Amino acid sequence: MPVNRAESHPLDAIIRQDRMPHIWCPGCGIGIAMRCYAQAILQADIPIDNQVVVSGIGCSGRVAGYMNIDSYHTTHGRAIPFAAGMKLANPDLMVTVFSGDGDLISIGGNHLIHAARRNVDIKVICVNNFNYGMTGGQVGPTTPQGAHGTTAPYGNTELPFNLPYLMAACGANYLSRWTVLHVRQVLQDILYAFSKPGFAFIEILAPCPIGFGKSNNILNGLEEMELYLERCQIIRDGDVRADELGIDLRADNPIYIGKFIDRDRPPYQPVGAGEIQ
Amino acid sequence: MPVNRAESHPLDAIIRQDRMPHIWCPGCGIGIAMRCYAQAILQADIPIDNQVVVSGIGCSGRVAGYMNIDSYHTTHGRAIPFAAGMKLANPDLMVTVFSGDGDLISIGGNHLIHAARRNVDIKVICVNNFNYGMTGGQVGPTTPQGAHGTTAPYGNTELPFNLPYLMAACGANYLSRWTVLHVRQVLQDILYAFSKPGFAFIEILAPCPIGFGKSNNILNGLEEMELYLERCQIIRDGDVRADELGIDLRADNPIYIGKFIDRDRPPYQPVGAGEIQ
Amino acid sequence: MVARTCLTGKHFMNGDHACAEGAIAAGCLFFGGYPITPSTEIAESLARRLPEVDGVFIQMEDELGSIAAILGASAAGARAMTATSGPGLSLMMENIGLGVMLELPCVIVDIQRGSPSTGLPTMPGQSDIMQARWGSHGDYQIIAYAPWSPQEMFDLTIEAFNSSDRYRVPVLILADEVVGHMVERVVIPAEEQIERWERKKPTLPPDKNNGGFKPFLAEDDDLVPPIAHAGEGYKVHFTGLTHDERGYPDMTAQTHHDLVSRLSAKIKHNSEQIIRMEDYYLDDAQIVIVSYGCTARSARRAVSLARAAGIKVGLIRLISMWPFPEAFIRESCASVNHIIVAEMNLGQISLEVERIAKKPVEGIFHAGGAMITPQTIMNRIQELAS
Amino acid sequence: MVARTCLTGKHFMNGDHACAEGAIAAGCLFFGGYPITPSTEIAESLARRLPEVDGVFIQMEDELGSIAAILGASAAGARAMTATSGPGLSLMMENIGLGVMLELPCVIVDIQRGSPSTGLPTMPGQSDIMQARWGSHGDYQIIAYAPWSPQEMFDLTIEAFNSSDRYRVPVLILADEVVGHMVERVVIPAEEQIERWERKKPTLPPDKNNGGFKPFLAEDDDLVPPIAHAGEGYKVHFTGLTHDERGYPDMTAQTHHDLVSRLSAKIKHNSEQIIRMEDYYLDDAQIVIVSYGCTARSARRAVSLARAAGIKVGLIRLISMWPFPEAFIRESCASVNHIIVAEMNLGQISLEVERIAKKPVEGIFHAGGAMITPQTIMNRIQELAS
Amino acid sequence: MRYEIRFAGFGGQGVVLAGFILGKAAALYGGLEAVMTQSYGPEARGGASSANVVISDTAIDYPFVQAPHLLVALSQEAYTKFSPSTEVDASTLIDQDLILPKADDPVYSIPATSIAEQLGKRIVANMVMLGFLTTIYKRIPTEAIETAIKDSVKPKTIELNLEAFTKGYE
Amino acid sequence: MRYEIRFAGFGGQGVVLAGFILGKAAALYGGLEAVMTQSYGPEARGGASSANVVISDTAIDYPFVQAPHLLVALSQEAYTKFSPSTEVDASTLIDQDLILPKADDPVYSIPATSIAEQLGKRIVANMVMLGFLTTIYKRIPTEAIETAIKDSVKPKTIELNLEAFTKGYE
Amino acid sequence: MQVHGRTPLNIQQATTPHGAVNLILERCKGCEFCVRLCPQDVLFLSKKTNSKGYHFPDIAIGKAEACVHCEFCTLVCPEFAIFTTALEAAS
Amino acid sequence: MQVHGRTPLNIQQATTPHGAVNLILERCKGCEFCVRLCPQDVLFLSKKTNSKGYHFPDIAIGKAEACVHCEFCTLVCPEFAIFTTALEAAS
Ligand SMILES: Cc1ncc(C[n+]2csc(CCOP(=O)(O)OP(=O)(O)O)c2C)c(N)n1
Ligand SMILES: Cc1ncc(C[n+]2csc(CCOP(=O)(O)OP(=O)(O)O)c2C)c(N)n1
Ligand code: SF4
Ligand code: SF4
Ligand code: SF4
Ligand code: SF4
Ligand code: SF4
Ligand code: SF4
Ligand SMILES: [Mg+2]
Ligand SMILES: [Mg+2]
Repeated sequence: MPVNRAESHPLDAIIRQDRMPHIWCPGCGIGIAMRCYAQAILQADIPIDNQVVVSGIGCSGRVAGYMNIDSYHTTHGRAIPFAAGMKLANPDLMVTVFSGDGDLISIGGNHLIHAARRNVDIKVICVNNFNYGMTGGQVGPTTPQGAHGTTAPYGNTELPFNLPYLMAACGANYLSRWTVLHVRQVLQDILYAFSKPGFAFIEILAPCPIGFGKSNNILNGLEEMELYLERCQIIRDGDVRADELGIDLRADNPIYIGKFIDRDRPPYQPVGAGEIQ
Repeated sequence: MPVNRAESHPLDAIIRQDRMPHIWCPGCGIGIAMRCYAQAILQADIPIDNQVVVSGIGCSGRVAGYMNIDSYHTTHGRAIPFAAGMKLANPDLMVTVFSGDGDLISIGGNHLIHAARRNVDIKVICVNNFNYGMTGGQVGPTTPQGAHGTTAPYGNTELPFNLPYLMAACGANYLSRWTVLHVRQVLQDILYAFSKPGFAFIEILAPCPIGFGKSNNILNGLEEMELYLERCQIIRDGDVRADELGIDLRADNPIYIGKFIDRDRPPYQPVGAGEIQ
Repeated sequence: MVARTCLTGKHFMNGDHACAEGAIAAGCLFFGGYPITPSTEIAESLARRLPEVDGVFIQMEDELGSIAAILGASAAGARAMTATSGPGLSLMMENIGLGVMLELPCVIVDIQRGSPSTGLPTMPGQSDIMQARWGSHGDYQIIAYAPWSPQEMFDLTIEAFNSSDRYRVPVLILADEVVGHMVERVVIPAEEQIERWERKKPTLPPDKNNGGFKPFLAEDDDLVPPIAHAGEGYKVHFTGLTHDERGYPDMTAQTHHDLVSRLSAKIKHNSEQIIRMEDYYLDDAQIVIVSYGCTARSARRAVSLARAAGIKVGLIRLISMWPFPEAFIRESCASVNHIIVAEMNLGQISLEVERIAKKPVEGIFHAGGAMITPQTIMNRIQELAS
Repeated sequence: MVARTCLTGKHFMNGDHACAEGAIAAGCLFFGGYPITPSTEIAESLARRLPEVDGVFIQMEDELGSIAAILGASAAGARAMTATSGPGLSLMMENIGLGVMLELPCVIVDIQRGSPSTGLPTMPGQSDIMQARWGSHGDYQIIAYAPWSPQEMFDLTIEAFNSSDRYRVPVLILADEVVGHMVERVVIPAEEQIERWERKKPTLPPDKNNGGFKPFLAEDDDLVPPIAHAGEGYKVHFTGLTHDERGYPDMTAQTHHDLVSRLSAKIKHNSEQIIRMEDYYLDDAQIVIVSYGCTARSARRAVSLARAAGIKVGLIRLISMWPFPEAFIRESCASVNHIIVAEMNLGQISLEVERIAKKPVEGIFHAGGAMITPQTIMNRIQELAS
Repeated sequence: MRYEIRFAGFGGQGVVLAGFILGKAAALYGGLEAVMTQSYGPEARGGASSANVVISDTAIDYPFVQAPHLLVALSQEAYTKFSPSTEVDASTLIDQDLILPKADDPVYSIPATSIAEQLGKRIVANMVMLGFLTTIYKRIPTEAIETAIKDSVKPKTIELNLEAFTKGYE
Repeated sequence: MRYEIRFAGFGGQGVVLAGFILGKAAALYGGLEAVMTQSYGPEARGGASSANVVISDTAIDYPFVQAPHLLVALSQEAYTKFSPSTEVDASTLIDQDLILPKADDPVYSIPATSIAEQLGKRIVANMVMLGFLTTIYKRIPTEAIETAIKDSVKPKTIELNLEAFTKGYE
Repeated sequence: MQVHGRTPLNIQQATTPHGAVNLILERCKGCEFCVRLCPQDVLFLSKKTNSKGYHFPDIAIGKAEACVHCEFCTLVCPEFAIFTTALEAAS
Repeated sequence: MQVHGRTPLNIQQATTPHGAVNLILERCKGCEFCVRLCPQDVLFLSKKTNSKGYHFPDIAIGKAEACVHCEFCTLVCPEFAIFTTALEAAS
């Protein structure tokens, strides 16, 4: 029995449907993460005209091109300062940075740590697929030690960042990690981040079968989804020490997910006329 | 009774005495930090010809120009990757990065966190004078909140990094903080770092009377030294939680100093011919 | 505290401060920068002044962040600026290209010092001229000005914002350490006398644009498309990828050629409106000097001296550097005996003059660190005249 | 596992891989890079190959780190290389200037794609030519090559290392996506047939240099000073500040002028040795085409077609791009009727040709994304010939 | 004589390997000049992928295939997309298991996928097509192609690939 | 007429402020053209610091002081460093409390530091020197300089500075 | 799920009790997420392909009325291809 | 402190019991660190200045023999200006 044939999707108003199908590979998780974001925008109590998405370069960075809101696809690593400039110039905007692990943490690492430190009121959604998908599966600062990549044919000798720990050390105001399997939580989490002033960092693990998968014997997206299903363990703030939140896909270690930090630091404000003595 | 007049100093062989006096202002602490480093080089069991210093740009960055060893004064923020390249190209070298807080943590922040993550076998001596001295006392990512600077005439609204916490989160192998008052400890600490493979980060608080001091009613170097004398509290690993190691000069909070982290992660090694299967 | 938007009146101030006041007068509401000698005073002034006018001052973590932040602020509708010197300008190159590609207005002030590399941080240079034109990968055109006095630092900063908004292109101010640090009289006019060109905006409301508003469709003769900012409801898309008029990536050689060609043509075709220069004694000149920035001060002095000595020499002072005044240079140099280009570098604009004039050019060059003196120029004039 | 230093023999490989093999053959022992299309295959090859020859491969956090790391490796004595494309090259600009100032050899491969900005990542361009010359602040000269085939990717990578070491200057390889990705026959000679020019080293041991060894004192006619590496005992000092011959900062206009002038003169005075080019049918040519890289392939084809049609057209193919072959272009263009410059940009080398030839130049330009075809060039030849 | 060949299909069907082997055979073992180019990038990931080979007895300047003399199509989409751009008089080779040619198109067809499946690996359909190609384009000796196969595929799969290739021209 | 004046001393003695006030007085209140330049940078931090003012009744092109007509020296080192580069017939003004002039140098001297100390603030010796200057360089009315002082120093210190200035020319 | 977007155009109401499964055929890339993550095993991957050559989901035999409209398939589809709609209580 | 550098050239042996204080006069910038951080209060800041105009340390009245050669002054001098040398047990 066939499923019903449809020509449009309930979320088509919020995505640039004229650009579908998107470029992502079959089994790629980015589309799921974007879907959660798109739905959060629809559900949030914020005028859609004030919603802005800023991306860097990468497969994940292509999200800006598919969201039917004001959207900026900038340069590799520079989405965060671009977004910060927007937000400060027009505080009415709800500015979300949607980009990849390489973009945000490798080349963009400096902006990431400083934005977290300042507590700039932007929301960062980081799709972590453990590699540089766009350029063809190179290792990066999130690639687990021992994993393979096109620039690590003999295995990655570097230790990856423990991102939650790093962000916590920078003073991030809100911090969570999910996978694209945890669609409901991601949605709720983005909504929560929208409602909370300050810098939020949401890490979303996602399969990249063509990049990371291919080099590491993960046959397809589904297989990586199943790995998440087996290994993920939802924790709450304080359950696990920050320095134990790193991800090691080789070992039988759990992948901790959940809301890791939820503070109330005042968001960054430029000096205002009122404050001048 | 006059002190004896001398024409040369016991350390003159290890400094470029033909370039003395150096450019640092009266009461500046950088010279003291350099002195400790110079002496450590003399005392260490490493051939002086293998000692290399790499600096970025800033008053602290001028150290490279005053050390009578192979010395490289690079560009602002890029001392660490330059040093990493040297060390990897010639592992016999003992490569020390000697630079300022702005150079290493503001513009150079990305290299710092990635070098710490990789555990590249270089030693980083960071003179933290809470501001950009060279360019005239601007605030930076180490300037305590509320402090003034030439680019924060109404007071700094940003929270500074808690550097030890940040470095710990990156996985730094060895981590300590001292002030230029703690000359004997600094010396011992540098010697220890030389003896220990992997990435070491030694933060040294130092007065900058002309930059930080001038904007913040600290009359001269001595006054800042006295502040250290009063407020510093030496702790050992574990005494204080990493997230409490930040510095707030306004409040009556202690300034924690000491060795904060001493791990034994294997230092970064490129893939070698032996490892290829 | 009363917000003092525009410090109308006469002042004795240095070029850096005059530039900052120019920005305030132009309605700049966003500065993102990173300190670097000899531009730091611009940031320091604006750290004090912008909060007074409810503008945003932010010191970024580096120059990469600075240029990205001002592009973001511009995309959100603000007049935005950064200030730097050579090393910082080099770091901004990638995102200057982004600004060109996204057609986002912004002003980048470069107070040139002795270069290359760290060079002479506190001493003057004029050697970023070609970098301003060619420093980012790919083909593009920008606009650049070279003030020769604190007064012009003020005036040209305003003009830079105006050109940037009018042509949707990053605009550079290529000042030098001499002009940035020298203190001179600066007259700031009354606020209402300050001209302000606004960005071209969409003519229709968001929902009236069939198929979506096209922020890269240039329907006017000036080849400049209207811009909509974030938050205005147009659901724009901006990408550094090759894009169509809607802003969507369109990875074809044809779209690429059309887009990149328009971006260049937009500046070239409007160059008559953009170009600013000044000339002295050209009418009967047998020798013409081309110069700009602080060096033009020495050149003007040398011309006075030479005229006093009866030598028929004229001066073309470039006020805008890019686009290059090809037609004017071609004509003015057509019938002269000698062309001198005086600049504090090893020969940059002289290459352009040589190319356009199709004649050999006498260069008075110095790599930087000290102004070329009037005497040096006068000596060369005398050699050529005799 | 046997270390295979040099893959002597015939191969069918793409230009990126040939470049990597060229590096291995040249004795490159350090690669620090960051992936970017269309250069990534170079990094990927070397990630596999360098460990086989006990060399170091490191993927850095960004291009700023990559260029800094290779300069450091070079200062420690290694032949060092990075590979990138336009956006990455823009990010390297500041430290390319450092390399020039410290006179540290290194090779930077730029596989050009459609630009500016992110442009067309997977499609070809030739528009970083002027950026290579002018992209960093200040005045300087570099050396650059533009291979037109995978074989030349191999050959010129070796030559790039040699020139870089001989002249103590960063050397660029300005390849394009076509050449980088096309697969062709590449012949790798026997190891002992690969020429290697060594860096000039100090003649005296460390303690015999009165007042310290001077790594910036050029006593030879070639203006290139000897270099000592870290760990060799010379206690060198290298700084991006203006420095004297000992390497010490010396912040005076005179030292600056002398230093910067020598750095440029070092390349210009040796340009005859550096310049590589090829010409076809110049003898009786009435039309001369100047082209390079992949575009020169179409140009050569067009010339064949035109000659077959009896049109007297010749071709100058630039193999080295910088320093520019001024003398040769001047002479070869002196008596021709038409000069055509064919390049995949909006006119970059054509500016140089125009300046040198002092004649109008016919440009066959395309902003990038697809090779200019032989037909396009042939059409223009026919127009001009008729 | 310049001869242009295009292999086209889906990603994963091995069209690039087929093109590479053909080019290599020509350039290294066939005494000819050859260039191979292919489509790149994320936009090229889905949909039709192609490998293009130019073979000539003189130096090849322009490296791209403009109008192939020979189109080897391994998918319906590739056939539909590329067959219009072939040279007049071009030959088209198809895998008849996957493609339904236009009624008036005189294609050469072979059940490449079925043959490959009989050999145990669907993926070697590309080698079957390559073998089939040698029956139409005869400029490169089959030995040259066999040598190229041997030093281009994983050692363990040499035999299988050679078998598939042989089946293609038998 | 182009007139060049150099103020020189240590950092902290207020030579830049003196130069600034003089230039401002000339350019804003004296009907003249004026340019001030100063030495910059870390190398300039220790040792001699200087402020250089060019005053003219016509537009000033070249902004730097090459050979001052008037040297105002506030320290021995500054005096030693700069007095050789003055114009022939230049006048040199010194603080006699701090400087021992060369035997054959016909300087104008005033005990500026002592006077300033009498006023209660050593730091206003610069204003004393400025006042003293007006007795030799008469082109700028003292009122113009007074106006310039008023809008250049901190409001609280205006009186003290004016007093010092007056003491200088009295 | 509350969907605020505009209502899809051409949904032919199906007869499943709780939810009807809808698919934009040409968007599907056959990743099988919807199939394998459906808690009710409503779907299977068809042997047929869409015009891009991808296999797509279809209702498994005997599952015509099994969809509980939990929307997990909708949420995990990276292609914005599949979604379910609530059916008024039928059966 | 073990100093491995070469021995200073012209130290005139002083007569203090434990340590003799030596100063390279022209390097001193008068920061007073040595003066104020000396545990024995051996030093004071002279009214005199060196040629750069900086006040420099001198032995305080009555402290001619008070130096215990603890070397703190040596260690905290940012200018490589002051240092002490051990005296053979004198007095
Ligand atoms: C300056 C610069 N360097 C390198 C690149 C090439 N590049 C494009 S995307 C990318 C990595 C993207 O990785 P990530 O952010 O993890 O995104 P993913 O593709 O994995 O979603 C790189 C290195 C670039 N575009 N610009
Ligand atoms: C790319 C670049 N940007 C800015 C500068 C200007 N600059 C020189 S030093 C410096 C700050 C130095 O601060 P820090 O590292 O803390 O050293 P300190 O002077 O305080 O010892 C800056 C911003 C530069 N030289 N290069
Ligand atoms: S390469 Fe990886 S990240 Fe990119 S679209 Fe494909 S699966 Fe997704
Ligand atoms: S400015 Fe500050 S850091 Fe620099 S030398 Fe002076 S006191 Fe030291
Ligand atoms: S809505 Fe739930 S039950 Fe229905 S098909 Fe989707 S996943 Fe299965
Ligand atoms: S989840 Fe979407 S793309 Fe994947 S098989 Fe189901 S409908 Fe197709
Ligand atoms: S060595 Fe110790 S006791 Fe002697 S002067 Fe120095 S600090 Fe004082
Ligand atoms: S510590 Fe050194 S510089 Fe400071 S006063 Fe003492 S001797 Fe002079
Ligand atoms: Mg990624
Ligand atoms: Mg500092």
